[in-house]
Parts: sequence; structure tokens; C-alpha cells
Amino acid sequence: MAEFLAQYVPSWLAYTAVGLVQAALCLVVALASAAVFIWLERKVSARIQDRLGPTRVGGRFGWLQPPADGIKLLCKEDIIPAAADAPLYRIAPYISFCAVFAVFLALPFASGWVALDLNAGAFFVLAVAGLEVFGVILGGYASGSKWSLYGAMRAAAQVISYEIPLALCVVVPVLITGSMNLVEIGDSQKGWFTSWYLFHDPFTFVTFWVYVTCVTASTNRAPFDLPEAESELVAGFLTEYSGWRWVVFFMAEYAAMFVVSGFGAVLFLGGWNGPIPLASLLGLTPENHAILGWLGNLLGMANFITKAVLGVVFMIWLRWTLPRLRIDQVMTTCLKYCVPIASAMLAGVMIWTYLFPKGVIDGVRHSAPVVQQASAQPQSGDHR
Amino acid sequence: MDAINWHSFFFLMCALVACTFAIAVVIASNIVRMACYLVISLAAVAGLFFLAGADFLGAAQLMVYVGGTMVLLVFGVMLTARGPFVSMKTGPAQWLVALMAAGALLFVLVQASFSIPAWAGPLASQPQPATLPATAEQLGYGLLGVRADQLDQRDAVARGGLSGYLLPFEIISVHLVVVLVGAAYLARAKRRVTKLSTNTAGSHKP
Amino acid sequence: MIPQAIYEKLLHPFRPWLLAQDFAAIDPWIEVRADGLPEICRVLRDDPDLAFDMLNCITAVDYFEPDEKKAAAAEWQPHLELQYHLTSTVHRHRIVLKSRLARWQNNEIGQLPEAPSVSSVWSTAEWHEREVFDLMGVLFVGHRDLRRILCPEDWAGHPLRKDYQMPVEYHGIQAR
Amino acid sequence: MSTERMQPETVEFDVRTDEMLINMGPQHPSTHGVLRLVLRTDGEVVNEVTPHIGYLHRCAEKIGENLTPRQFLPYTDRLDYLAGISMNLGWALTVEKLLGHKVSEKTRHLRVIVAELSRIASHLVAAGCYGLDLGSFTPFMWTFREREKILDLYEDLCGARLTCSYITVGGVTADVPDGWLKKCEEFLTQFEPVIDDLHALLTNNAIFIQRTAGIGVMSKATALDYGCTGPVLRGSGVDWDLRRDGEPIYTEMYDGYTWRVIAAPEGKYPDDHPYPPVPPETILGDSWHRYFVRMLEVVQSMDLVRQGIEKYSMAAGDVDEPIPLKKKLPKGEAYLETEAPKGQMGFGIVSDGSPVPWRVRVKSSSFCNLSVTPELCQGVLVADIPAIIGSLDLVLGEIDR
Repeated sequence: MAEFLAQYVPSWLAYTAVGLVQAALCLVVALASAAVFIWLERKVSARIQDRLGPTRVGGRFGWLQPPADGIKLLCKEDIIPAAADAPLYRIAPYISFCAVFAVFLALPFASGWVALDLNAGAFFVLAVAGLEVFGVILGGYASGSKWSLYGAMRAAAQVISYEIPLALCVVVPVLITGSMNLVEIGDSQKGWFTSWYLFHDPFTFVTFWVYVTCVTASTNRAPFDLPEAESELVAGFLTEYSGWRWVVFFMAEYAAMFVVSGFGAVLFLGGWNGPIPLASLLGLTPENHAILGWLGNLLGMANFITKAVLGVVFMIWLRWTLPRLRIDQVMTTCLKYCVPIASAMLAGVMIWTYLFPKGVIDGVRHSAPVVQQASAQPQSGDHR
Repeated sequence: MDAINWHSFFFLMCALVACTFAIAVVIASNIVRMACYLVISLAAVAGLFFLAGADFLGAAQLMVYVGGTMVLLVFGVMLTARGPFVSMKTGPAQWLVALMAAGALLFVLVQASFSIPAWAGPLASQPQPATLPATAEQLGYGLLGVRADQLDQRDAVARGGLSGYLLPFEIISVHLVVVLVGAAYLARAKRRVTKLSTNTAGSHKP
Repeated sequence: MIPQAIYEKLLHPFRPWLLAQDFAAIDPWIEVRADGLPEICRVLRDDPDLAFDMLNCITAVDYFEPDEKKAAAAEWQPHLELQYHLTSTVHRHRIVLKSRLARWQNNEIGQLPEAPSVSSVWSTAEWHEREVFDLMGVLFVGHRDLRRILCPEDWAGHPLRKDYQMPVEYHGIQAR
Repeated sequence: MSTERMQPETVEFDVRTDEMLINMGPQHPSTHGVLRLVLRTDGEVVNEVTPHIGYLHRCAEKIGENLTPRQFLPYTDRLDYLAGISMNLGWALTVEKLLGHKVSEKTRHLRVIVAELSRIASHLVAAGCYGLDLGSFTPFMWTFREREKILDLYEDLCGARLTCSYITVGGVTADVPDGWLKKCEEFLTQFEPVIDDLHALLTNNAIFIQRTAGIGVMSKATALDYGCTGPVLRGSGVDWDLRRDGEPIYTEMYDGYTWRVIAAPEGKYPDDHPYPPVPPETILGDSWHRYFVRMLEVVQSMDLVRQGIEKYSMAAGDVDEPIPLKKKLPKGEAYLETEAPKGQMGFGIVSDGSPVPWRVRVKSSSFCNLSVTPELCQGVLVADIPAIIGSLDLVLGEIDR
């Protein structure tokens, strides 16, 4: 895009413009997703609980409830407790939000539609998404309240622990693809839904559910919402926050839900590849025409967003169904179940891909050449 | 030429942030603020890595250093906090020693960086290494002892391949685990806990 | 076990402590001397025929008439009465223990009367005795943590006493 | 008895940490009102809990000494405001006991109907709030939806929803309006399947069981020692319910009704109604059992209401009018405990012969149930505190009086 623009305007201007547009797009997506999911949470939870949820602001479905909430919260007094460490207390919500926002930069919405096409995209997402908790710890500590401190400590213990099985889960699709580039991971699941990594083999199927557990825990969503457990810790790390800063924390949480759902969609659910390869069946590929390819990508983006939203709805559904776990049970789930299962699945996937490098169907059909291939495979080791 | 070189601009910005907050770490007296400044400084260094195109290294910097500092923060709060916000005082003698050590280190680093011929001139004059598909695969090979960017070298030593970093890496990580377990063992304390005596109620089996 | 039988069971070891009884009352009761309360209660709880394992309630009644004209007509001398309502979940019988106390120890106004605590017999008594202390002003000797329970810690007076006067002001709040 | 107490042991090795004092309440989401707990914690472990009460003290007993019994009746609604009618019943029966008053058959059955409805309402709040205490919001809304229907029935009955003052001394304020009994039956019919939903959502939820099984275990002896009553006592396996074991003036209200006390002294609950299996990891006397007893009592109360409706329709005559507002009371004393939803609610009255009692005593069941918390909450985790407090089903209006 920037190269194209640079033919007409000075190249610095072209790059600046493209950079700004991309950043703004990501910010809009981050903010819009937060707003939409807050509305969605209210609606879904209301329906689960036999209520209607917002119905008045902005028409029948209460579309405008999130902006109305936002305006209300903006008008609230920004209270900084006397016992708080004011500078840290102030910046904590922004650290959380920036961390989540930075993930959007590396999240591909369709093949090639990514603000920052990183080679180590999967690793980058893991690294940056893990920083969200830093804002939580900082905010909880700087509030100068014991409840907040409890929330912060729980967040630290929980999120840092869950990063281990989470990383192990992410390694599985990376291993199958042989790349950490998220666009490549997505593209390698092209075709019918059977080529999604979820259905790649039994191990990936299990890995996906471990991933779901881990991201629910690392985004502090119920039943793992211990850092803000309202019946124990009043509101945990959010206890002292009010007004705009509270909104920023809140948006970070909802944007993070979108991020992990989208990330999971890319890793396991084929990303922008729909269950039916509609784009390639209709010929919407860049090989035919640039515009057609663009349309195909648009379809892919719709696919991706649908999957991510469904993931978020699943998390909302969980939250309004399950009671909260206790801190020791959360840690048990992580260390005694998630980590061993994820490790075993990783080993299983390794063996599976070694035995069936071209997928199960091909592998069974040509079982004899597989052995030959397997023995010929590690050329990389020949350098010794 | 470009009116604004964004690359240079961001490089300067990140460098400035890294240096400023590094100094702030030294000057600050509150342990949590120190940790916070350290995180910002390290994140800025990660930004420098990203600017240099080293995505993996940048992400690793974020994960290892920034994440590690977070743990440091938690431990700082849990293990040292007597009051709500702890302050640390540095004496003038400590300042002097620290300045001398830091000055010496800075001198060595500057000296070393100017003594490497490859870094002296502009980038364009340097021989370009073989272009490779930019994937993290190279790092994996590197750990196994294969320099993917030096495969065209005839010299076996330059090509690497005799010994990788995997063994040292594993030794170091095992060593770190041992240190952590030892630290936890040394820091342990006996604690009185109240346990429900078992005779309070019979187990209920329907 | 009927109240009469309970009384007779107590009669043997505690005859000097049993002062009065009324088995025809709506709630049959036995009056005992205050200093014998813990021992009697322990027997009431531990004797397998009695087995009063549940203390329902401890309460106190203040017999005092501030109005002098009416006081002259009253049938009683001013005193405090402690009441213990007991139940046995084993035998399903009930009894009320009563005990008379002076309104003020040694008739010195402001000196709270003392009674031995039965909290070592039933833990229920722990909070109930605190409540009686708080609202009626009875010092329970042997209670491990006799603090006010319903009123604030720095409250003055014992509100359920008939001669209690509400303070005019409490921490700058007009109370009367 | 002493063997039943918690035994301190020096067992655990851990990193040395500092203890922290935390005020849980009086403004806290899970203390059910204005209860204040001072926790002495070591990290997530709670070493000691000290309850402080009295923030809602409204001098109920003192007020009772200045009003006639019928004037005092609306104040009883405000004790356990989640089961106002049960409080009315307790006070009315106590005064009737002093007066030697007997109510008619029709009144008796009507009282059973409304009192059992109030038990259902109270237990629904208890179950819903317990879910909320454990971080599950949905059961709260579901139970409140059903409770709302009971409150609607009350509104049709007497105009008030929460503080009904419906049962009064000597009778009830008014007979039921036309069609009310039918509405009541309709409610019971549609409510029945909701119980299964609640069982699915909470009772047999794996996380719910993990959070409540073996938490806050109270032995029979401890429960009796602290004077715990109601579902808290029965959850510990004590077969004791004043509707069966109480004083005649109360138990004869339930004469002719078929029901059994919900308790599992031998580890088995009465199976008059089907109920979900008891998870093997639960221990008799833990939080799960206290919750479960309430859920079973809801079903049983529905049955009692149905029987009451039938008997009420068959009974001849009229319901009783209340006694005159300023009727002179006979000289004497009366104390009566009734089986309110939260436990045994006791009312006492001492009369000197005038229309106004000399002394009124209100003995709260939650007061005794709360007093056991320091014992139950030793060495538990912070998250267990709401799990234990919630299972005791406290109402501060009743504790503080």
C-alpha cells in the first residue's frame, strides 16, 4: 500500500499516512470490539437470566448502551485514594489497554491483512498479551487498598502460571505449520473445515480445549475471575478505580477477550478460512483478479470476526453459568491438569506429524512411502 | 531525501525512553516504582529490537525480561513490604561506588563498539549475508549448531555445526531451576496452621 | 421428662441452691442461686436423663419501676432476673432456669451485678451473655471476651434497664 | 466436646509471610447486609475471623416494651425481612400462648400456607445468594424470579410484599381473596420444574461441589453447642425440627399434615420426593449439606402448602379476627420458639397485667448461627469465607434486631 502511494506523494508522507491509518484501524477495532462485547455481555447475560437487558437507549435492542455507559462513566469523578501511589495508579489502566492494543497489530484479519506481519507473530502475541496483567498488578498495588492488593497478587499468580500451558498450546499449531507467522498458520489451514487444526488430529482437538481453559484464565474471566472476585474481594484490583480509568480497564478486558478468541481462531479454527472454501469455489482469489482477491479477503475477514465473536459469546456463556473456582483450585487446574495435558498433546502432535506428515488421509493411503519420507526428512540434520 | 525518517525518529524515541527510565530506576526510592520504570526501560529496548527487524528477539525480550520483572515486582511486594509503600535510601558512598562501576562498564562498552570494524561504516558498504526466508526456523537450527546464514561458507568453523547452543542452554536452565528450588527451600518457615481434626464428622456416603 | 422430675433430679445434689419453682406456669421454671449456675448447668447438660444439649436463649428482665408511686404498688423489690431457656433434643423436654440478681452490686449505683458465666457449658452462652451484658448490664464472671455486642464499644449505659436514660449526644450526633 | 474443636498443628512448610488484618464489611458484597468480619490472614489463608455485629440494631426489644403486642407486630416483619410472615407467626403464637388463645381450624391452615410460602421465599433467596457468593450470578436471578411470584401472591393477599404483617395476634388480618388459592396452586405447578433447573445449575455443578464440599464442616456436637438451629443444624445431621418437636401450641398447627424432617442422621435424606444424588466428596455438616437441606425443604414446603390449601378448602367456618388492639394481657411469662426458615426464632413476653408488655425478648436464630463462624473459619482460604457465611444464611436485620 505504502509503495503504491509513494508513486504519487513523497515516500515519507506515504509511509506516515499508511502507518497512521493502520494504527487507527486497529484502535477502532479494539475500541469497537470492547463496546460491542460489553453490549453483547449485557444482552446475553440478560437472556440467560430471563431478563431483557438494555432495551431503550438507541432503539429496541439498546445499541447505544455502551456509549451511554461510557459518557456516564466519563462524567464520574476520577477518585484517587489518599493512600494510593498516584502516578502508578494513573498509568496502570493504560498499560493494560496498550498491551491489548499492541496485540491487535499482529492479529491477521484475513490472509495478509495484518498491520504488522511478524515472522514471530505467535510468539509476539503471547509476549504482549501477557503484559496486560502488568497493568492489573500495578493498579492493584498502587491503589493502596488491601482488597486491590489481593486482586493484584491473585492476578499475578494466575496469569503467570497459565502462560506456561498457554504457550504449550500455541506451540502445537506452530509445530504443524513450521512457522510462527500467523498469516502462514492461517493459510496452511486452507480448504474445507477438515483442514482446520482443530480437526487435524485428536491431540490438537484436546489442545484446543486446553487453550480455551488457559485463555479464559489469562483474561481473568469467570470461572477464573479471581482477581476481581466480587463476592470475596469486593472488586479486586478494580476496587478503588472509578470513571474513565475504570472504563479503560474494562475495555482492555473485553478487547483481550476478542484478541484471545481471534488468536485461537487463527491457531485452531482456520482463521479466515470458512468451513466451506467459499472464496476459492467462487474464484475470489488474487490469482484471478486483484479486486476478486480483495473480495475474498473481505469474506475471510467476516469468517474470522464471526469465529472470534463466537469465541467471546462462549466465554460470556461460561461466565453466567459457572460458579467461581477457588485460588488453589485454579492453580491445581493449571499445574496438575493443563500443563501435563498440554505437554502430552505436544508430544502426541509431534509423533503424529512425524508419522503422517501429509495428514491422516494421505498418510494412511500412502503408508509405505511415509516411512521412506520420514527417513529422508531430516535433511537439516545432515549438516553435521 | 525523506523529510522525516520515521525509523530514526522511533529509534531515537525508544533509545531516549530506555535511557531515561534506566536512570529513573537508579534514582527512584520506591521498589515498585523502580520495577515499573525497569519494565518501561526494557520494553523500550524491545522496541529497539523490533525496529532492527529482530521480531523474535523483541518478543523474547518482552516475554523474558518484562515478564520476569513482573515477577520481581510481585516478590518485591510480597517479601519486602512492611508498610504500604517501601522506600529505599541510598547512601553517598553507595552512589560513588555505583557510579564508578557504571562508568567503567560504559567506557568498556563504548570502546568495544567502536573497535568492531563492521559497525564503523554505513550499512550499505557491508557485505550482505545470504538472503534467507525470514522465519524462526533459523533460530532452531542455531540452537542445534547450524548457522543458517553461514551455510555457503566453506570453512567448517565459520559454518558452525560442530556444536550447538542446545547443551549449554539446557545446562543453564536446569541450573536456574536448581537455584530457584534452593531459594524457596532456604526461605521456608514453619507455620502453624489449624487443621480440622478428623473425628469431627463421619464421611457421608449415600 | 416432666419438669417435676427434672426438679427432683436436681434436688439431690443442689438442694441449697434451688430457691423456688413453678411447674404450673406457662413455661415451668426453677429458680436457682446465681453462684450455682455453672455447676447446675453442667449437670443439666451431662446427666443422660436430663441431656439439655441446647441452650435456646439467655435473657434478663429488669424489675424496677422508676415512677415512685407505681413502685410502691409493685409486688416485688427491684431486682434483675436472668432466664435460661433450655431444651433437650434427645428427650425433647424443656425447662427454664431463673436466677435473681441485685440491680447493682452492693447497692452501689453503677456497680454492675455479677453472675458466673455458663459459656464453658454451652458456647451459645458466649454471645448471649455478651448481649445481656450490653443491654442489661450484668457482668458474667469467667466469660473470656465480655464486650458489648450490639451497641458501639464506647456506648454508655445499658439500654434495656428501666431507668436507662438515652444520652443527649453521641459523637456529635443528637440522640434525644 | 473438646475433641470436636479445631486442633492447631504445626505441619506446613512455607515461605515466611506477614499477617494482614482485613475488614470484610460492613460494606461488602457477600456479607449479606452490614456484617463486619475482621480477618487475620496470612496470604490467602485465614487464621482468625472475628464477627462484629450491631450495625443494624434498631432496639426491637425496647420498642416492644412500649407498644401493645399487636402494635409491635409490624416490627417483627423487619427482623427477618426475607420471611416476615414467619416472624409474624412466631410473635403471634407467643402472645397467644400467654393469652391461652386457640385459633380456628381455618386460620390454622391458612397460617400453614403463608408460613410455608415464606419459607420457600426465604430459602430461594438463600440459594440464589449462595450462588452469588460463589460467583455464579444466574441462579440468583432465577430464584428471585420465583420469589417475586410469591411476593405477588402476598401482595394479592394483604397488599404488602415484604413486610406483610399478615398473621396477627389471634388470627390473620383478612381472609384470602377470591381465586387466591388457585393462583397459589398455579404458582406451585409452574415452580416445580424450576427446582430441577436449580439443581442442575448449582447443586450438582462440579465447581459448586468443589467449592462447598468439605468446607466449613460442623459436627452435630458443635452445632448443638453453639445453639445452631434450622437448616444449619439439620445440615449437620441432627433430626430436629420444631414443627415436629416444638411446643404443642406450635406443633398442633401442623396436625394432620404428612411430612418428615429433612435431615440425614444416617446419611440418607427422606425420599418422599426425588432428589439428586449426594456427591461422595461431601461430608455431613459441610456447606453443601446446609444448602442441600434448604433445597429439599423448599420441595417439602411446596407439599405442605398443597396440603394446606386442600385442608383450608375443606375446613368450615371463618378465619379468626385479631384480638383487640389494646387488650389487657394476663400476668405471666411466655417464651416460644418456632421453626422460622433460618432457624428457631424465639419470642418472649413478660407481662405485668397491663396491655403493654413489661419485657419483650427476641431471640434470633441467625445470631446463634453466626456465632459459630470463628470456629468454622479457622485455617480456611479467603474465598471460603463467603462460602461458609453464605451457607449459614444470615439476615442481619434479625441478628441485630
